[in-house]
Amino acid sequence: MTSNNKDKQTIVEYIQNWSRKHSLFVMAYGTGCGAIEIPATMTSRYDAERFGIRGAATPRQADVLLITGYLATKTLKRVIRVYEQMQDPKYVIGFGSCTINGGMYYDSYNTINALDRYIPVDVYINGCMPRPEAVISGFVQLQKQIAEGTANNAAKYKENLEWYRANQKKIIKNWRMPDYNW
Amino acid sequence: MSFFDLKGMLQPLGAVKQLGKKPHTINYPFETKKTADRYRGLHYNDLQVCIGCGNCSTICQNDAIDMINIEGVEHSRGDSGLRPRVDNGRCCWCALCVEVCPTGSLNLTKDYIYVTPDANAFLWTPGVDNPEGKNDISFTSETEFSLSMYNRVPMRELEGSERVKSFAEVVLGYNEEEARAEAQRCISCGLCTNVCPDTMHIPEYINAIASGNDEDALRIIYDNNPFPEMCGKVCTRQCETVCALTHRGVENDPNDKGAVSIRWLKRYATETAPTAAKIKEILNPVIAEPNGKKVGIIGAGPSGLTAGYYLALRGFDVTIFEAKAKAGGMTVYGIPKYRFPMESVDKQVEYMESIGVKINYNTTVGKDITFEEMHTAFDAIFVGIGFQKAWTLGMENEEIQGSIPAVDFLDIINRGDKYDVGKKVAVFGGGNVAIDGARVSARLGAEVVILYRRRVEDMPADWEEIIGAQEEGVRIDPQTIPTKIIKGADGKVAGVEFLRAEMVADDKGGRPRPVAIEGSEEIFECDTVIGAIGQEADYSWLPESFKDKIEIKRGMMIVVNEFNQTGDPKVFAGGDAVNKTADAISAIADGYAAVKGISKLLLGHE
Amino acid sequence: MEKENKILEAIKVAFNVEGHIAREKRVMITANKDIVSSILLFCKNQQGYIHLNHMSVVDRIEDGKFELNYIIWSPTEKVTIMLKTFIDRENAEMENIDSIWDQANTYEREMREMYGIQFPGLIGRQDFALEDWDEMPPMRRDFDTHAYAEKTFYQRPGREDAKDVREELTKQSGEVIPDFAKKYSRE
Amino acid sequence: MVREKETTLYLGPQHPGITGNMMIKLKVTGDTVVRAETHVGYLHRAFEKLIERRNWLQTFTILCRFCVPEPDPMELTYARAVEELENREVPERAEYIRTIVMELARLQSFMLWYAGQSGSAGLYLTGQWSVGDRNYILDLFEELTGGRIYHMYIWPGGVRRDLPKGWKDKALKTMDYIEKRLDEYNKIMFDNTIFQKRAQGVGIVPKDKAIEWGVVGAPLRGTGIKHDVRIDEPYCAYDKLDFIVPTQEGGDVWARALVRQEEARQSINIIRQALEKMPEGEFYNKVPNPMKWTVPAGEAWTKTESVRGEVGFYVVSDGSNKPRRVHVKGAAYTNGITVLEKILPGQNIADVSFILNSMGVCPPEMER
Repeated sequence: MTSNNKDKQTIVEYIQNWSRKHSLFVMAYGTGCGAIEIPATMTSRYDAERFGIRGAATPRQADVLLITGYLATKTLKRVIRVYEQMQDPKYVIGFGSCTINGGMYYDSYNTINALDRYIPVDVYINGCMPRPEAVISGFVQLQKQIAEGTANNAAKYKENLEWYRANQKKIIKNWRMPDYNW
Repeated sequence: MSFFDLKGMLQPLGAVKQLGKKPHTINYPFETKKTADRYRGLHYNDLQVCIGCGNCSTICQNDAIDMINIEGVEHSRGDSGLRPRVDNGRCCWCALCVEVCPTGSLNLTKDYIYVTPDANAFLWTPGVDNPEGKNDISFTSETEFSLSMYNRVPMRELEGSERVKSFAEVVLGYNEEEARAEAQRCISCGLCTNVCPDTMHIPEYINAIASGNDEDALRIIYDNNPFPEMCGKVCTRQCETVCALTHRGVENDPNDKGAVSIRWLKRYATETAPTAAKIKEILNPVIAEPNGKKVGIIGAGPSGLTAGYYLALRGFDVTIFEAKAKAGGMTVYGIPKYRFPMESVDKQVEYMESIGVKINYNTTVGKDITFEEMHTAFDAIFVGIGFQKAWTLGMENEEIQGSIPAVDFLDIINRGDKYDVGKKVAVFGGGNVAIDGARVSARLGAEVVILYRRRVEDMPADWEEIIGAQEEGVRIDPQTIPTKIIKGADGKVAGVEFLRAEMVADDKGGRPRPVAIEGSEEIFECDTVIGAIGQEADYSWLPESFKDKIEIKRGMMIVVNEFNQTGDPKVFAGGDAVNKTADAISAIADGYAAVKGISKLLLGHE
Repeated sequence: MEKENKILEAIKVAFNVEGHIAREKRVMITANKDIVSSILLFCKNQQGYIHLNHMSVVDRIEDGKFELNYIIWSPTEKVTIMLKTFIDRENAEMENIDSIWDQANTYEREMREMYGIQFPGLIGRQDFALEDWDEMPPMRRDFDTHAYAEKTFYQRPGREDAKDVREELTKQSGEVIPDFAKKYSRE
Repeated sequence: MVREKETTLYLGPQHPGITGNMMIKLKVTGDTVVRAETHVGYLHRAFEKLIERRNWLQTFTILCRFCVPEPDPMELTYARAVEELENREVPERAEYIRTIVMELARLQSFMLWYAGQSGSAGLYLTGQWSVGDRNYILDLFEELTGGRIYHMYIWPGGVRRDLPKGWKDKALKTMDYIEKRLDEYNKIMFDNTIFQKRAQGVGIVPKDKAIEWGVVGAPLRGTGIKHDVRIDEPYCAYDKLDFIVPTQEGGDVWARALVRQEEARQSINIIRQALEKMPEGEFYNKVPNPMKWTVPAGEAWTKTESVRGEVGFYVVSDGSNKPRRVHVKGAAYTNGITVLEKILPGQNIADVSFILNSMGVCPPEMER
């Protein structure tokens, strides 16, 4: 992820990335504890809208999916569904310990440990839970990656769909979901 | 309320007046709000202060902390050489690890921002990954409310004025409640086991006591120490000097430094078995089938008895030769009874005899039986003779009546014989033996002064012994160098002449040396002089023919390998004559090591 | 303690059960499972204990029992009654009380899912919080959640170099901890 | 009578109007709700199972995660349960600090509620204000405890740290500011005809059934029943402080909103009093070495009034170093499931999330 693609971009790509970077619509889905800091980040004190970050009510409108902490297996199914409904370009930010290696709930029978096995993650934010400043730094990092053209995990997901599906189906035993055609 | 509620329609428009106000938005990342002084951010660990006890790793409910080897940190005395690494993919920043850190090296900092696309980059070694974190420390624990318990449960003792009236045991021992409370303080890191010459299973038996299983504690203790009662009363306890709790407990008590009283807990465990029969009942030792091999042991001191006990358990035919009338060696003849009552030794010897250790009392090797005879009669020999002979003071009038070496003095008193110390006693030396001599003299009704070359804080004796002596009215006169014993008109001791000394810093960086001040002679009038400046071994029993095989360094120390084997493969040695520390626990360790060596020699396995 | 004594006596007289006053405002009663619903009805309809505070299960696996607790409260007396009963762990079954209090339905659905206790006549979805769960009811004490999590979920590598402090120390000193002592070593 | 066609609507788990990660299955005819069924489990982390593996102290760090908007009552209730089991004394200063923490938590939670309640009525400005101002309370928390959201501050035996220097003045100043701001929120929210019209007569909890249904907290007081654990079974320093437990008649969203509005003021009042009356002294009665800390066998049931209502902890010890069972009864467990299912039928779909907010439905506390 450290390689810089900026120089190789065509002018069209550059403009594309620049526009994407400044208009990040965040999926309004509070999957876990971390969601409590989202209102604080979005409202007057931290005002994330300065960065073009704002909420979107439905997956079809959204660009960024925030996984705000642990994912219960029941939620994982919905998250995958939400993620697949989202239109390209789409990005995922993992909040806090739980998305990285299970966090507090590493030994729980009902929460997954490593998010990147199930959906691709662009940025992880350290913390339990990350405070608004950290959340904003996460977005800033994401913007940087978008500008560099390195935040293309959505394409990776499509390429490796089989691998992701296998992992997902290991957890979700009863797979009754429509196939979305992006 | 009608729909045309004008007030209700217009009131919200009042918000417009906020328009002119300056927003309170924090323009992060261009402007940062200072985090609180207690903020719980990323970890920082002071690698020099950390001792690798792993308590942080144990308390972590998220299994986030690993103890790992890191470059540049080696294990040493009281330091496991491991350092914590935090998995930030697990951590919840609850800071329990900080609360339980016994040294206070682990802290949380104000720094909290860490953002990366790499999920595998969240392993955080505090102190290595943020060396500059020291300036950023925010959440720390302080001794008064740290979850490590730095205050020892005090030991109940007899009053000083009460003690001098008799030879009754000074220390009263923990009762059950006190022992449980004290055992609870232990954090079970095990750093103490590394400095114990005998590597006793300290955290295990303390945990057994903490959870109320005293008999299990006794079994664990007997696994490699058959003299727990002695160790429980008079051990030099290296373990307590490295206890993880000493690092900050010193603030509460400069003497014990808050170390877990490992010794007293051991003592408590041994009280579970008041008789030899009870010890046997609890331990229910498995004695191996006799293997037909015979082992002879010279000296029934701690090392000899230890070797005898474990050899007997392994099915050897063991015979111990003891010159004196009682087994126990220095612990019986050299330690005053107010510290270590005679019955304790008798009980343990009785237990050992009950499992088949044979002891021939009043049998001196070299006189009643020669070493050559032993060498042919036994498959292996263990030498545990100890240091019997006191060093001479090298002073004028040393041999006159009223001047006596401390070991001889203690021997006489412990045998139950009488020795008249008169009204005033001077003791030379600063070790435990000197203090013993002084405190025994005090019990005989004398006024006692200890003359010691260096300062009180330099005295090698236990701090407890020093304090105990002072409480009993013993005066310590430090920085005094005795020069001569003054002979009275009756040919007995009349006094001591000594010089005052000043402490001079050592050029080579060693501890300060005392240097006599010219012309500062003083005289202390006394009836008895007790010298306690050291002892040595007597090797007159060893035939010349063996001296080329069994190497004796500087006429004192027998040279042995890791199995305590001497140059003669059949001969093993242990105790004071082998190790430098010259304490009982090292002797026990020697005995135990020799058991392994003898098993290896005769049975082919340790 | 007057109120507490009053209700305790009333229940004792009516049902011949054991009970005591644990502290102020806490009355504890242990009853046979057959009369639990009668006691609850008695307390609710005749004594004014109309608020069902809580229902809980404790898995007493060593006795082969589930301990069920009903905690009820009276808004007038401000006294809490804790009613306890034991049922067999095997084929655990308990009377359904959601006709007395509707909200008991939620508790019972949860108990059914988490402990496998059956409540005949209980309506409502079979599942409560779990979805497609096919192991044993997870709150039973013999279900090992750590082992299950390790088996089911991906464990991120990179931490294999972790050392156990006690083990490392024994390596340094050559200490051999006997097996019977190991249970007292640090976890 | 012609039976209208029923349609099934799934509200959540991903829905802007839901108060957390949960789902309500609505059967509607036209735009009227006929039946509602609460589906939970999207946040089920099996706390009570995890606690079986954690010792008495480790448990305290995980407890606050039961309910994200207001974690402190969980810590307090657990601490009190353990103290009851152990007969552990708590220093008086700690009791006062706990009271302050509880009320600060209540206050910050009310400010989130302002945002939720007005936001679900389409008034977004209140949210911008109140959530922004809420940060000042979180700043106080940060200085006191070291954390913004999860404080992990109240533990068995007392509290973790004493008040930092200058905190008292800062807290008083913040209280003055918040009090002033509450008036301004009222102007744009409570005085607003739109809000009044949306709230009145909606989501009625009947007074005669409320206690029997297990309704607790503001929804109960909104029906005119004065029940509050802080008065019924006083804990911490509440019995030494003067405050009013507000009630309103009607049982609708409006009544609940008025109750909360007044409670927020009372919180400020309590914090001021507690700061004033707080004695000097110890703040922590130290527990033994946490790894070897055992609690005598027994059981305890402790209750605390959280912002959503009564939170109860049923804690059972078998005398070992780990709790045998810690069972949490959150306020939303009844308010958000059976009570909600009873009051939703007959309501307009548009009001569902409005009612959800006013009932204080908090999914993480329901499924734990």
